[in-house]
Amino acid sequence: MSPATQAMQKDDTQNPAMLWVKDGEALWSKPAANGKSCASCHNDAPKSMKGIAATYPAFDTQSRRPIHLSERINLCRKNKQDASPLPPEHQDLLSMESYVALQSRGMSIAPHRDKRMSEFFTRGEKHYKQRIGQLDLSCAQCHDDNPGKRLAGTPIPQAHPTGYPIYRLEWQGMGSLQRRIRNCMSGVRAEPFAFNSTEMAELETYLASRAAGMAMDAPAVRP
Amino acid sequence: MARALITVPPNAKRGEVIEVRVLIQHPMETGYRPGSDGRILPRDLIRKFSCRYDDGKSNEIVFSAELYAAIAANPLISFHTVATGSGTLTFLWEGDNGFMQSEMAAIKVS
Amino acid sequence: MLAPALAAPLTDTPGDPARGRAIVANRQVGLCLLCHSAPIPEERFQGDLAPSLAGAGSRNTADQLRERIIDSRKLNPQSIMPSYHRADGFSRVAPAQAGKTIFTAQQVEDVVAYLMTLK
Amino acid sequence: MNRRQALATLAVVMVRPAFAAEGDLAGAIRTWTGGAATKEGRVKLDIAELVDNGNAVPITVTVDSPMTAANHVTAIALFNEKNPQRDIARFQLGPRAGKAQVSTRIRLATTQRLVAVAKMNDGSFWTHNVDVIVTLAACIED
Repeated sequence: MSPATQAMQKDDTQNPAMLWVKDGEALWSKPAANGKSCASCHNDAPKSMKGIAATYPAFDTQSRRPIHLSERINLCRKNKQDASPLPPEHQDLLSMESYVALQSRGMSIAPHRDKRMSEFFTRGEKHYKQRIGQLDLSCAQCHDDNPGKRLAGTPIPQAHPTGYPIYRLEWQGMGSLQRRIRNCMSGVRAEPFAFNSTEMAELETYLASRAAGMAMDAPAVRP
Repeated sequence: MARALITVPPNAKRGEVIEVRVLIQHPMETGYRPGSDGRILPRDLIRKFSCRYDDGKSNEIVFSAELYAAIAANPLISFHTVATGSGTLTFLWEGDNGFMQSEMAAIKVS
Repeated sequence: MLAPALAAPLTDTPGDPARGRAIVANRQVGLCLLCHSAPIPEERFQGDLAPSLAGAGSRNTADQLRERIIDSRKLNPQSIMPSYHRADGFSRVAPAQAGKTIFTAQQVEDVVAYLMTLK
Repeated sequence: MNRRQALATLAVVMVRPAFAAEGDLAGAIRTWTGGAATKEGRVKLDIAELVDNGNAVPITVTVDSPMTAANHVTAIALFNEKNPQRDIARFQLGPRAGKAQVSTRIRLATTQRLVAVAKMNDGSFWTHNVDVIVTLAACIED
């Protein structure tokens, strides 16, 4: 990442992701039709949401699989606010997620080492190492075997999801880890995993464990 | 309304040069870019920005800008002004499709 | 498409080095420069994941290059190089590319012809 | 590649004119200065020489000026060589600015030259040129 991009992320007065954080902050206490807001149950986000994003994806007892933070927000909307779920990459969803993720900034990524998670982790690792698409490449071949080398002009990162949701300069806006993964998958000419699919949750579970202990820098800016 | 982030030092000494930073949510659609269907997306730009400083004695525009398609999405502008007196800074963005937004920030000058 | 001997030319039309160069340089068609560098000075950003293509024609015969382009995994199963003229044995290929090879037979020949000029 | 494929490739390349240049750089600057002569100096355009993504490139222009009522910058204009349009932004300032320094973030379609031009209250124009290399994105969003 260039010094300019790093500087953009480090200074909140310049970080464009903070526009979404501000929106998320406003949505936090905005009541739904049934009168309930996030704040009705969770009170003050800087206290109640501290460290929460660093533990996702987390096991959901109802669906019996790990779910992403945005899926958790949607579950709250459905179960507590009688509101319809927001579609993947909806700006309000990204805003809420950014606001919650900000409360874990600087904290270590700490996925639950739950026994129920292990099979998903194992399958996620398999996805990561599986060669896919017409270009027949796996995540691992670039991100484990060749990080730091240049794919055309672009250095290959180590694929640690420390900053999601991110403001990606390429997107000129915010997006989720799922969107980013789908980009790579279409890049190798593979059919991407669907948003919120079990496969996606598995891959994200593996990536989170792989990044365990690294500091969260969400909401990050990436090229 | 678009979200805006305004950074102005809340306190300043009289005569001090302060930095003002404004960031606003806007796609700044260039009018040159094809959408997913291959057709060119219509232009949607913020065209003008101004900062008016009411310091109790005068109320005038201390900085203004004309923006074009080359300004990045969610535009950031940073500029300077002399803290002449306590009062308010009023920011105005205007653009295509009737876009108009105003924000204010207070400043205390001693 | 099964060629009886992989090393033999895939088409009757001899490869054209100029067209081959254009394919190598094109980041959507050949994709070569994403990983390799090549003596194509007008293309500024070239990858460094794989060896330079400079001198490829003196290190290899045309048949060896052809074999590698068609299916480099035959030579090295761990290779990150895509198989440019193999249509099956992949997983999760996007519907738009399903059952298709990256290069046509003639494109393989054109690229081989270009690489053979890199002495 | 047969002729039809060659034409198809050509067609892809021909889509580019959506991003083709309008007018020349020197002409755009002349239009803004009203034909007045420009001199190099007093302006400093700060931008990374190698940019990893052209969608939001931080840029700062600083003009060496006391910014007094008698001697100040009245306007700064930024131009580019190869975006679809030559203008980037124009800023109006005066002695109330205290300091002639403006920052923003810009788009750069490709590797090219940028020019900052400052207009002083005495009617003189000062310029600074910078060449910027923009890295091509390896994987472009579908």
